[in-house]
Amino acid sequence: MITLLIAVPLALAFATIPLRKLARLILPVVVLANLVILFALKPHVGKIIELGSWPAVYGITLFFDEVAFYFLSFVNMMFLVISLITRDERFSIPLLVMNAALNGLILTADFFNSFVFLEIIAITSYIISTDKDNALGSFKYLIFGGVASIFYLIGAVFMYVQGGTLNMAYSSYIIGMSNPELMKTALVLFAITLLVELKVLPFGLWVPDVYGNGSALTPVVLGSVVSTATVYLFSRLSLTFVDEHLPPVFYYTVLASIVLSQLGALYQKNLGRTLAFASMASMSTVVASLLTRQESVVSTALFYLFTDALAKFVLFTVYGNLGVANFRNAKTTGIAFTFSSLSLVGVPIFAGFWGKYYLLKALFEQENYVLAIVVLVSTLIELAYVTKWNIEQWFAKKETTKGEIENIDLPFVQKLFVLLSALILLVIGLFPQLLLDKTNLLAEKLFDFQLYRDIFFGKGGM
Amino acid sequence: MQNILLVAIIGSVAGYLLSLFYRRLGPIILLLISLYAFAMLWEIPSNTAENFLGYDVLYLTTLGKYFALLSLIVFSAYAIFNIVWIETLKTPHAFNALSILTLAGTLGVFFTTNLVVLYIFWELTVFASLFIVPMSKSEAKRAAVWYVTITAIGSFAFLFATFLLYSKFYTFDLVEISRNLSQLPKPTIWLVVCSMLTAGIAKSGVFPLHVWLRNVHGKAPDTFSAVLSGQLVKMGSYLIALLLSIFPVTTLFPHFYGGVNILSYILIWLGNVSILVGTLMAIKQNDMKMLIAFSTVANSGYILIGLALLDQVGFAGGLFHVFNHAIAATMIFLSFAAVVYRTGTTKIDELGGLIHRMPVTFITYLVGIISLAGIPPTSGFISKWMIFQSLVSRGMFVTEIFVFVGSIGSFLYVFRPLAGVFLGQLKSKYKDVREVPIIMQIPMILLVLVTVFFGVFPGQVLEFIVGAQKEFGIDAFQYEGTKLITSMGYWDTWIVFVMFAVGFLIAAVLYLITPKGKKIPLEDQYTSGEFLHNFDLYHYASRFYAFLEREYGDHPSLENLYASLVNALKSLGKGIDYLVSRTASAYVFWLGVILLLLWKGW
Amino acid sequence: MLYDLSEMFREALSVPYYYLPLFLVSVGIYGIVSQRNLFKQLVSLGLIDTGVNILIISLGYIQGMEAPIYSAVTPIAKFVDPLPQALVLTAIVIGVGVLGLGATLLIKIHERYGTLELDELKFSKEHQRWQEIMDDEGDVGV
Amino acid sequence: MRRIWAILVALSVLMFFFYRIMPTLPEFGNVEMFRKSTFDIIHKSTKGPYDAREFKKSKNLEEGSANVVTSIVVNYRSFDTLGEVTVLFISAFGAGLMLGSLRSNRRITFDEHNVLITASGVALPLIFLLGSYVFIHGHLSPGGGFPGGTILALGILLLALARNDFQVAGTKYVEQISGAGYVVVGLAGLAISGAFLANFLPTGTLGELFSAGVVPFVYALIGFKVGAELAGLISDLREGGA
Repeated sequence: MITLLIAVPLALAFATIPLRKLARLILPVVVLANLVILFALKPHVGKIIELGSWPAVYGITLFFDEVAFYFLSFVNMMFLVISLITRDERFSIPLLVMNAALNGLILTADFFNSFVFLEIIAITSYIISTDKDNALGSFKYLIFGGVASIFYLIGAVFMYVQGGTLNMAYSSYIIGMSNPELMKTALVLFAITLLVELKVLPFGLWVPDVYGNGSALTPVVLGSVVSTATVYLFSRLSLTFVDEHLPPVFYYTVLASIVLSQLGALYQKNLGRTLAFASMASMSTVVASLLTRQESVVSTALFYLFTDALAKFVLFTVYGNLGVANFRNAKTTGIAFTFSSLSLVGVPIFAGFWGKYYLLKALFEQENYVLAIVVLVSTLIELAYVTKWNIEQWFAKKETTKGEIENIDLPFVQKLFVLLSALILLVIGLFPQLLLDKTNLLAEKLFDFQLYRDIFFGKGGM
Repeated sequence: MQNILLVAIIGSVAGYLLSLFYRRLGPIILLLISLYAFAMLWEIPSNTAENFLGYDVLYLTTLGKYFALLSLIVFSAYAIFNIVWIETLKTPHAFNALSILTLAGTLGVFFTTNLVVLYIFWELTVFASLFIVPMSKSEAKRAAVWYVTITAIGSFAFLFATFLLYSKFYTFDLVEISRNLSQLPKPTIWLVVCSMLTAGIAKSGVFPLHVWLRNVHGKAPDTFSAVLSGQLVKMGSYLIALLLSIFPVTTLFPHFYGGVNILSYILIWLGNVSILVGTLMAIKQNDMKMLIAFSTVANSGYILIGLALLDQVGFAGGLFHVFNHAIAATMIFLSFAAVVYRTGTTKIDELGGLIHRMPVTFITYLVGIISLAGIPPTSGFISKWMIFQSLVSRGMFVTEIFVFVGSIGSFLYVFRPLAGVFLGQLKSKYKDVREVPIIMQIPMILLVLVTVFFGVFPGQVLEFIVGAQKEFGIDAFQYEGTKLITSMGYWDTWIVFVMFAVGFLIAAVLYLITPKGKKIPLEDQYTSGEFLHNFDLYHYASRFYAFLEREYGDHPSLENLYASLVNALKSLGKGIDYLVSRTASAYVFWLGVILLLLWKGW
Repeated sequence: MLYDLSEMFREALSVPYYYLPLFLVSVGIYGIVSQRNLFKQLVSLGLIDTGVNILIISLGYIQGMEAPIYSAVTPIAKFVDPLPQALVLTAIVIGVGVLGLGATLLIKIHERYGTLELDELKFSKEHQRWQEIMDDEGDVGV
Repeated sequence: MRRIWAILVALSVLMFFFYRIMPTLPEFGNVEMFRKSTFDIIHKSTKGPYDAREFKKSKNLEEGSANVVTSIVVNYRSFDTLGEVTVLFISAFGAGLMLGSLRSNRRITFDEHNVLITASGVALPLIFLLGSYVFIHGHLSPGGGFPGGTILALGILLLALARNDFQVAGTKYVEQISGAGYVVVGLAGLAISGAFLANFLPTGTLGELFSAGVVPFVYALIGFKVGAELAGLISDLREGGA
């Protein structure tokens, strides 16, 4: 039944090609239906679904467990919000396809299948990122994404050649038994591709041009939904199947990426590019935490990821629709923006604070002082520019010719969701345990390859 | 305590909503909350632990109670003043809400010994006050960014130390940590203590992190400068006092000179430099608010020296100086706010002769600077005297020189606004200026009374200070009634007050019976055949200390140093931006570099 | 270093038939990095795709085996590995999709800037970015 | 200078593969099939015990196409193919979207030539016939939906080259029906056999035209879809978008 999450959006995307207006209306309904199906199937977590009823080793299987469930619900909820606030009917069909592909990416338990979904996501991303006449930025993204994606393809085939099957659990198990070093090699290949979507410098060099072009849709979709799904895949690959650390080159690159992208953000004179650099920095922080391979750190990294995605959603929505506006006449929007940006930095009583708090706590418990100091320093830089932009937007004199402050604001629906997200950040900030319990569970499951394997070998069908 | 904090937090929302109907309700709510908190707090005995929202985190030390009560006095005065002043603001509701939130945050800081909770309230205070700073002037935007960044340097260092301690002891409770701190290796102790003190140093405006004070105090809304200087800066002093006294600093660090341990000695030197920098820079300022901002730097230096001495007299002196400076700075900034309310400028050379028009404001300022400069009948003298006593008894002569120079210097700089703003000839454009409304006069008069009263009867303040000293195992300061006793002698404030009162009476009588000088308007100038267009230039307020400023005109500036540091960072960012703006070819190039690195460093 | 290189080449020589596809891949990479024309970069991307596809096919080859189709010629299974071929079929289509989209993007770029040569693009692009910054005027400077 | 850097980058990629990946790969042409999951796929015995299969003799197998690549593409790994179709669909759609937003009218025209016009009339039915043959016989011989669809689109391209007034219409409806049809076939499998994209038709004799269950139908749908998409892409590139 969980296949409906992929099949229904795809079928409707195909079926509404000549009817774009209909696609615009169908999109939120489909995503809502996805959520309904998802929550209806919650009791069935911990199952595999063999597509075409072929045994897992030969065919393609979907894997539905708690981790996938929570990631799917987050992604689909974000998607619901995005579909409701996007009034541009041009991108409804790409969004439908992307929704199917994201669900597929999270559910699939097959190396080559995940490559296919990654490519679908990449192609829809290229299409969406041409919004606001940004063909050049999108082209750069396409070339770089295209070059990087060959590594994933080679990695998938490498797994097949070494393990004899493309099923993640079986081939990882076989290779892990015979020659664990090979898993690491495959993981390096996968990581090179995934780091492009994860926006780690230098793989994330395309981000500012694509995010910063002033489109509201591009950064929201790519930043909050695609990144989250990619983090899922990356953590699944690097934590569940492999027992070893990635080569230290990656770790140092990611550390440098955190600081350098914050400096890039500090330099920017354009809010969109600033936010783009900021999202590179926060995603690098998440990746750095994942690379530590410690359960407590990974749990907080996920906490950080979710709150960050929510905050970025608000920031990019406000920037994409209003540009640099004066919030004096758009107070609700302004408060949402300020709340989210403060949460981004990690100011107390907002969710972001607990993200950084638990992260630092976990890092210190593991005596990983380097990353902790990098996080603190990068937060300091972030604080400077976030404060700058907040003050700019509240106190700048953006006056029209008549000497009045510009009177622009978000439309009602967008304002509602932006405010809602900001309030969620506040609520999580007040009761962090709500989210932390979930991320702890996720981290525990992510590290449990034994369980993952047992589900396959025990053939829990659905 | 929990109730106080909750009332303040809810009050901030209420303040916002009510201000929407009638803007003056906000300050009234702030006043009510302050009074309620004061009354409640007075009843709570120190060393009480309490829950906050179900977490066992609140703990009231005598030190915290002392600082909290002091803050409430400052906030009450600020609130009363604001009732009228608020009408000059464009965004009164946000101002009110954030003011109340600032109060909530700052009280939270004083109510806890849990490091994380302390950090949370600390940041709450910073961010609530951050958005107040740019509310009246658009130039303050940049100042606000500096404010938050430099404060954050401190608070992140603090957070770092907090987690470092957590990773060692698995607790955030400061009392518990201080008990076990000596188990840690020496370098770690240094790292932890220095990082935590950085927060206090940054917030209290001590050299080398004092650079934010000038612009923030100078450009913040006029009354809020009073809170900034009178209260928020004291949060830093509180943290320093708490950390120095709760950690067994004297046993952790080896003794260095004059019975002072090495850490204290370093802090004392930071205090010395602060006094020097603050004094010299204050003399230069033409903006009266910036001038007092630098005097805040100097006074934070005094406080730091007093606290770092960590002994019977010096520590008490430092704590007492906190009180004096808080009250004095509030008085001075409120009187400035009154001046600005009527005249609209803070530039000293644009003003003059306001004594004839605004006598109450003048008296407030006068008493404020007397206390600040440490002239006997006010309480300001007592604290400086105590710090001197301690320094002399230890034979720390170099520091004494600095402290002494700072005192002399403070006469110089506080005199500049006195002469330039209030004395001299009244400028013609201000001839219609009136005294501020009575509601604004009330807090000023009250503060004058407070500072004189505690100058004569310092018993109540000393009780708190002694309580704090006992709490942390420092020898208690000795006093009997109005007689303050040190190892080198004693000082009876009552006798001194009577002496000064008699002197003042004699002076007043002399003033009344001697012939008065002739009042000459500013326009009554004589030149040899030239027309005068700008009479202001002939007022002595313009280029007041030109002769002194010339002596150290091209001094090195930390502000420029920090600015160039930021620019260097930004140029790194520019480099990244350059890489980003390249084509896909360049991206693939970097991919190749990573692969090369991978090939070698697997 | 020198020893490493010789060692490496010896290892590389032990798998001679993977040479060609990897050579194609590196030619593609070379093309993307060296070419100043965006269309040539896209063509280089196609070259990389081809190279990888050949590599995958060659990974499934077995000496002396036939194409994996039951027919009158090969009535019983004597086949090379069919899975890489199936994967390559998918990979080719994905490559076509990416290339088609890239070509479309190039048309858009050409319409907007009037050229696909990077050297000529540079001026117009910087001009445009400068314009954007001017539009924003959001700098208070830390 | 740029070229030198390019060579260095290309070399570093090459080195990475040579040094890190190649040594772990099996020798060329010497793959051990017994260690591969495809061994069972070739013998169509993934669900049952190993059994040798023979052309035109084995009946009612778990999977009936003689072309093993087809059986992987459209049956064992049909989900990949659905994704593959989606990739083609979304990139054609994206191309149409972007070309449709072009400001200038950039319809491409050629000099019409009588030879080409006449020849296209003769060649077109043959091309279409070939295309249909290729995707109908996808489960028996080399070929299938993708090449077949491409051949169909080539016929359209020929028409577009030959006649300036030729316009493609209705490709969207073909795409719509065939694309949704593929998913519906999959959902029918879910409804009938309990698994998405499962085969629910009899598989017949290995090598017969009417065998292999849903495979020919799916390949026909893919053929039409690919043909329509590529034709649409050609039309978009020529007309300047929809």
